[in-house]
Amino acid sequence: PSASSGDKSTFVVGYSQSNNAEPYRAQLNLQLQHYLKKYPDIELLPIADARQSSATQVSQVQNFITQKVDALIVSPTEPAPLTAAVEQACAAKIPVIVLDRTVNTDCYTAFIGGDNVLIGKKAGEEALRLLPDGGNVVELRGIMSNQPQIDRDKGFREAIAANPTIKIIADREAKWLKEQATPIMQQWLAQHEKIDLVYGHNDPMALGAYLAAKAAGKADSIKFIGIDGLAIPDGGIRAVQLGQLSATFIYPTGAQEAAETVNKILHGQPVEKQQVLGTTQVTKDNAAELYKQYDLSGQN
Amino acid sequence: MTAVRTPPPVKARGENRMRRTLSALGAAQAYIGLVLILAVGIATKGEIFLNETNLTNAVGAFASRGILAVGVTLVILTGGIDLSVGSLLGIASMTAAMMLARFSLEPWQIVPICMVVGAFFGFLNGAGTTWLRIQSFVMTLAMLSVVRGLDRQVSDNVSVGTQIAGPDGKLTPQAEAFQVFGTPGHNLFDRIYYPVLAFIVVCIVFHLILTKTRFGRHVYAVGGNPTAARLSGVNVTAVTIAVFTLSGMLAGFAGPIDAAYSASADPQAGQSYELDAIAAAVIGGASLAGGKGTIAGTFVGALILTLLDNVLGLNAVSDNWQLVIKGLIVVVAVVLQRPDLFTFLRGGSRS
Amino acid sequence: MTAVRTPPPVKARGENRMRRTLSALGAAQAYIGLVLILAVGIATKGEIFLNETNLTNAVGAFASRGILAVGVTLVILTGGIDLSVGSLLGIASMTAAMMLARFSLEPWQIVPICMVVGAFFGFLNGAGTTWLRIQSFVMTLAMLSVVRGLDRQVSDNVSVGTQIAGPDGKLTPQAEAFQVFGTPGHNLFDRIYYPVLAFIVVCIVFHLILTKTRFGRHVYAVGGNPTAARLSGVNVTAVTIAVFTLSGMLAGFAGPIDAAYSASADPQAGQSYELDAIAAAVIGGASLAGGKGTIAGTFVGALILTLLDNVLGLNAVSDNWQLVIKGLIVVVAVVLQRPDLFTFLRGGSRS
Amino acid sequence: MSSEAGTVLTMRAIGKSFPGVRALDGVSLTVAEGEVVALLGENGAGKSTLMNILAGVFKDYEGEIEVGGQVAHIHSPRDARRHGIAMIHQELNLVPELSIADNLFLGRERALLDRRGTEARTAELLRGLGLDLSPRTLVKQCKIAERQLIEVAKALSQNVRVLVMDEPTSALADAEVRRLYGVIRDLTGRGVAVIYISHRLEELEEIADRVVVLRDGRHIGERHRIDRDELIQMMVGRPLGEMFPRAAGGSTGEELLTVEGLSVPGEPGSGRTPLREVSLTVRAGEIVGVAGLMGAGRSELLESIFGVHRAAGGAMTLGGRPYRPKSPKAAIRRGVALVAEDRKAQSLVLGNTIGFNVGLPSLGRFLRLGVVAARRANAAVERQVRELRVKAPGIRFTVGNLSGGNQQKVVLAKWLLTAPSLILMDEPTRGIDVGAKAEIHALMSALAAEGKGVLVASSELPELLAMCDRVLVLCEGRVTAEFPRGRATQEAILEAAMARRQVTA
Ligand SMILES: Nc1ncnc2c1ncn2[C@@H]1O[C@H](COP(=O)(O)OP(=O)(O)OP(=O)(O)O)[C@@H](O)[C@H]1O
Ligand SMILES: Nc1ncnc2c1ncn2[C@@H]1O[C@H](COP(=O)(O)OP(=O)(O)OP(=O)(O)O)[C@@H](O)[C@H]1O
Ligand SMILES: [Mg+2]
Ligand SMILES: [Mg+2]
Repeated sequence: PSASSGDKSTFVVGYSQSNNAEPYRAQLNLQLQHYLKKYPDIELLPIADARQSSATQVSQVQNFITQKVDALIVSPTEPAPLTAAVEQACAAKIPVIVLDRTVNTDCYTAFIGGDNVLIGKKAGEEALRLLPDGGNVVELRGIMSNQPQIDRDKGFREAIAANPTIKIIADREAKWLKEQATPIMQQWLAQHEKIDLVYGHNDPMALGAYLAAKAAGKADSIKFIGIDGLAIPDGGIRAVQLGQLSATFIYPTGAQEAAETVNKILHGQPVEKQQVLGTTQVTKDNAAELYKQYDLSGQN
Repeated sequence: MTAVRTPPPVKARGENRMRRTLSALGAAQAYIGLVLILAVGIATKGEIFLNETNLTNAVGAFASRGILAVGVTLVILTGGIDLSVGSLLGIASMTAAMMLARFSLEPWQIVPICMVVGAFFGFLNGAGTTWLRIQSFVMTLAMLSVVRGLDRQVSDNVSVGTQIAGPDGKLTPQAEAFQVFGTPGHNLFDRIYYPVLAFIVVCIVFHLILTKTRFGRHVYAVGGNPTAARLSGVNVTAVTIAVFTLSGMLAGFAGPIDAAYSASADPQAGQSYELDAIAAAVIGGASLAGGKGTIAGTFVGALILTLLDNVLGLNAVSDNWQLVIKGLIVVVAVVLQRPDLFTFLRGGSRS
Repeated sequence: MTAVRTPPPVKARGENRMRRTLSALGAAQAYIGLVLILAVGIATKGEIFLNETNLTNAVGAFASRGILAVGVTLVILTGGIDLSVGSLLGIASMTAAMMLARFSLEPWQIVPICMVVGAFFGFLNGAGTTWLRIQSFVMTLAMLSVVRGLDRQVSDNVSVGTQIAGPDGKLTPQAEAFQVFGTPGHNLFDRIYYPVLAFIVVCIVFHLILTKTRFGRHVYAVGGNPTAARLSGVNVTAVTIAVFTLSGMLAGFAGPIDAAYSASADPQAGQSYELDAIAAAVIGGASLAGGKGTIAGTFVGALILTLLDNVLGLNAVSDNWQLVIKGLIVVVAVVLQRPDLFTFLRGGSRS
Repeated sequence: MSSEAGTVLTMRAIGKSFPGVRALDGVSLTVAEGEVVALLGENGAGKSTLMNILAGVFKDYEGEIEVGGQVAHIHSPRDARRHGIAMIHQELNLVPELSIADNLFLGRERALLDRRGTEARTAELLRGLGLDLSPRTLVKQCKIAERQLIEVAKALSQNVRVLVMDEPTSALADAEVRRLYGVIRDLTGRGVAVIYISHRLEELEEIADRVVVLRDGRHIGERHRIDRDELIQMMVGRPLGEMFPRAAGGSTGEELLTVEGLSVPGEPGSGRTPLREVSLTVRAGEIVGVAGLMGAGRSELLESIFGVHRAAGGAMTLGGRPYRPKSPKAAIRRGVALVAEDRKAQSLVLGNTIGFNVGLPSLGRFLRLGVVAARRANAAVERQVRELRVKAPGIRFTVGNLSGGNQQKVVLAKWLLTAPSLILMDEPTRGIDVGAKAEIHALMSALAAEGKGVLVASSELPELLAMCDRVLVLCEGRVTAEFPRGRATQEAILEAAMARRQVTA
């Protein structure tokens, strides 16, 4: 059954998420469910969680194809492994929205996602602002082979190249995890006399470093920059409000755009194939407002 | 035949023969868990579940882990454990992708190279557990770490794609050929998905090795009673090294399959696959104490794991509950396939 | 006392006494691996490495896993394995954070609750391995999955912070108090980091339990020969259930520590900690076959793992090479602490 | 049978040390074709060690071995086999999960298994030993005595020049022993040399051409004529008094244990004999023997009284009170002890120390505020171990490194330390040397004299006849006869033990 046929009264949508147990993705799930509720003729199947496994995700996508869903949303764990699966969906004439991370094929209906190089660049520009006289930067990386890690690193380095007195004196993989970041930061503090800024590829890592610095009594002399800006009590926006982070950058979930796009596709309306989302810098000034804007906890 | 479970009491000739037939297939009870899952699948999702493509997809996703499970079963049978297979699969898949991307090797060249790579590290595992007498848990855990580090180093932490396009924008002939290893949609006679075929062939080959050859008998003897094996002239060291090497070799073989399945080799590929592989073996009745287990059992264990995932997925059970239900069903499946189930249910005595 | 390694030949009274002292602390050789790492640390990073804060930080980061390792050691001593401790730590840390965030409980209320939660699941592990006679590997692997699912379900996959601010913008008294569990920078007498203290106390308590009490001897007996233990009047079932329950209880205790360390409970907290915990026990000389191991050994194993991380980190070894070197050093450390090292180096005979 | 025939084996100046133990020191041994040489010596004298060297168990040793006049380098079991040497080890060495046929040919299979051939050959060998078992039976389903015969069959299945038997009869009853002798005579007739280790001196008289005596790892002497007293003197280095010191017809007290119609179901697949309506009594101060063929259910009876198996019917009393033990723990609490049949599998934590093992069931006595008073416990263990003359460097020695007989003594020590009022003994002198055997017998008498009850199952009829006030005979799980002391004879007991035909008819 072709999904775009207008004679259907309800549409079934499947969503395969790469890993539910990351706060960012939990937030994305929540928002997607929220925004899709606005379309009573669209039914979202329970979200499939690949738990970081590409193999699991491929079979999830295949499951959805088997079930003949009317549209498919995929947030790939990795681009390459999901490529063939997305092509299979495409071959089965199921429209696919690729959310957040890309795949290596053109055979999808829309891509919606943030621009990690851009976000890295913005973070670097913030570092330039925070360290006008130069300084020592340490960088906490996500899982090395993850594309967002690569992009967030790339953008940041490009931006800080503008000021040669800003140096990255150490960088390590903390695997996106708060509790990995803390001991690494503790070691850096033991090794380096002067650390001026910590750049974490996500907020939890930046906050893990913050905890270490605070314990060492150096939190006030160091600036912390994170990425994600989740509107949850334990998230980056609150941390900016509390002055723990100097800034964070909202990594847009794209949930709202995805909901709108799905609706258009199902009703045969044209959609834009590449929807690259911008970012918003969270500062002390706009934190409260942004939190309110993105907080969905009360609306469920 | 090597019946590995306590067979029911032998009453009559006929019964004996039947028992033999069943135990040749593993142990009859091992299938109860599988039947249960099939029943749930059929009851809840009938056609969709039984659909050939669905079953192929489900088993295909697990094929590389299933092949690891066969190797791990060999090691477990000798009383050891192999935690490094996930990493070995990882480095083999990276090797395959690099051979393809850098040197445009043909599949028939890539597979042996990957198998040698895997066998080499597997051999080191065996050498460490025998000559250095390190517990296999530690030795293979260390190997897990070392090989993962090497994998990440050689790949520079960047995943390597296998869908290499030539100057004409189409896949190179080698990349095209490489897809037979398991890029979804590439099937033998347009029907048989290669990784599933590979998994089944590996199972049959190692089933025969374990049941029909001297080596197989020695594997059981080493796990069942190493002292007795040694005193009987079995070269325990050689057998131990051999099973680790074979396990590594199979991981090496699974590497290209994983790479083709993902159309790329990720530096993280295979991470935590060892737990799935061991779980398949143990759910299939292998005892971590050694000497007890069959390839048929491991095959069934692999099917239980993968079909369980499939059934839960098809029923759109929420992921958190999937984890819960999966754990519970594994317990139920294992209890159901206990050979003394009925004694047990009657509140029978302990062994 | 319960010396678990083959003691060296008894030569003279004096030597006997010394040996007894050493074996009371574990086995003398167990320390060689640790000494090696300390030596490398001092040689390469002298003052920075030996700095009290650095050592505290290093051990502190491992403390919760160290506590898991103690529980896992108990289970391993009986010949079982506990793969669920990481998940149990996870759910306990989530429990702690929620008790704090939702009900503003005091630390002294939170800890017992978390321990009961952990002990409850640990008890189920024990019940499954004894009454249902499921291999502990399978039972605890299933529990790992079930508990992780529950953890994610109750938390809705969102991490829960423990630094709860009151209306005045400052931490609530309960949140303030909660930090003693291990928020970095909160020390006893401004010097002793609580998690390190907790880890050491747990080690001492369980060292005493294993060496001084009847229960401790029963643990060794069950692992050494369950049949003989039962025929000697040991309630094997009760001992087995007890060690799993204690392991769960310790994981429950480690939960709040982990939550305080990160100032939040993450739904993924504790993932794969079981491997670190088991590795610490096994590097410390515990045999997965059961009956062999000490808490002192596990303590040393934990120190080896965490100080190794620290030394490599301080020397700014790249992440990839860290994995490689870590694996190699674990192998070297385990070989070095072999009690028959010197016989072995002379190419001695096998046992 | 003549020792003039050519020498097949010469062991010259063999020495072997273990950490802290000099097990062998300059021992030499020659064996001729067709000769049966008995190796005799106290527990821990070094007999097994010497033979293990011959069988290639140890890589390193001092001295030289010649087989068939040529120097043989034997450093692995394979080397030994190449030289035509096979050994039946003191401890059973079979793979429980494999079938009998697989076990017999383990290490000698063809690359591709020839199942049909090996099974046929196995069936033949089993028949030769009078074992009525299918070659496909898993070894774990076989009884201990059957396993011992399987070991014999395994050795016989090889084409051997020298066959070593290290206490092959320790678990066998008379009938099987006779059959084994037949097999040995058959072998020697074909020129095979046999080295035979046993602590049952009466066996040696029957089977051995020559006896070689070891003591403390040294060769003490050899004799062609078997003179019991002289041999004992050579073994222990001092003369020994009365072998079976139990006085006849001692006065006995009240009923200590009564068993009324005890029935215990057998467990499929475990090789356990079911018990049917067994009744017996043991009075305070009485030693009651249990005789029977292998598989008669003697072990099951003792184990059931000890609470190992759950009874399906019947009633017991102990010391006048009802006794329904649901576990060994409960039995121990009521003052019952069981010296189990299989020390390795059922009694000892081999990897742990003597002190640990001996103390295990009595820890409750040494508790202070839940803590084991180690000093007091160790002192008690030390005393008990010394009393039984366990040959070991100290109580911190690993049990697994003791000689077989000394391990058995450790088991006895462990149960004596619990100060039981009723002691159940299953083959208590299995593998024990004559000297120690006399001591254990004296000990049994002493226990009885103290008013304790002793129920002992043994395959050595002379032992039962000499020691027991009463002998019960079991056959297929039923009591088929009961003889008071004096009226029991070997013939009468055997007849009752083979009552199976009448019973099943
Ligand atoms: N692996 C070992 N490590 C240490 N000592 C050992 C080892 N094996 C044997 N011994 C010691 O060697 C000595 C000789 O033991 P062996 O087993 O040869 O005695 P045996 O004559 O066979 O005695 P038994 O009649 O009790 O079987 C004993 O003191 C024993 O403790
Ligand atoms: N697989 C097994 N696991 C544990 N114990 C076993 C196993 N098989 C046999 N046994 C024990 O070994 C003993 C059987 O050995 P044995 O040959 O002595 O038979 P039996 O019935 O005890 O006869 P008897 O003692 O009268 O000769 C039983 O007591 C049984 O409990
Ligand atoms: Mg001996
Ligand atoms: Mg018996």
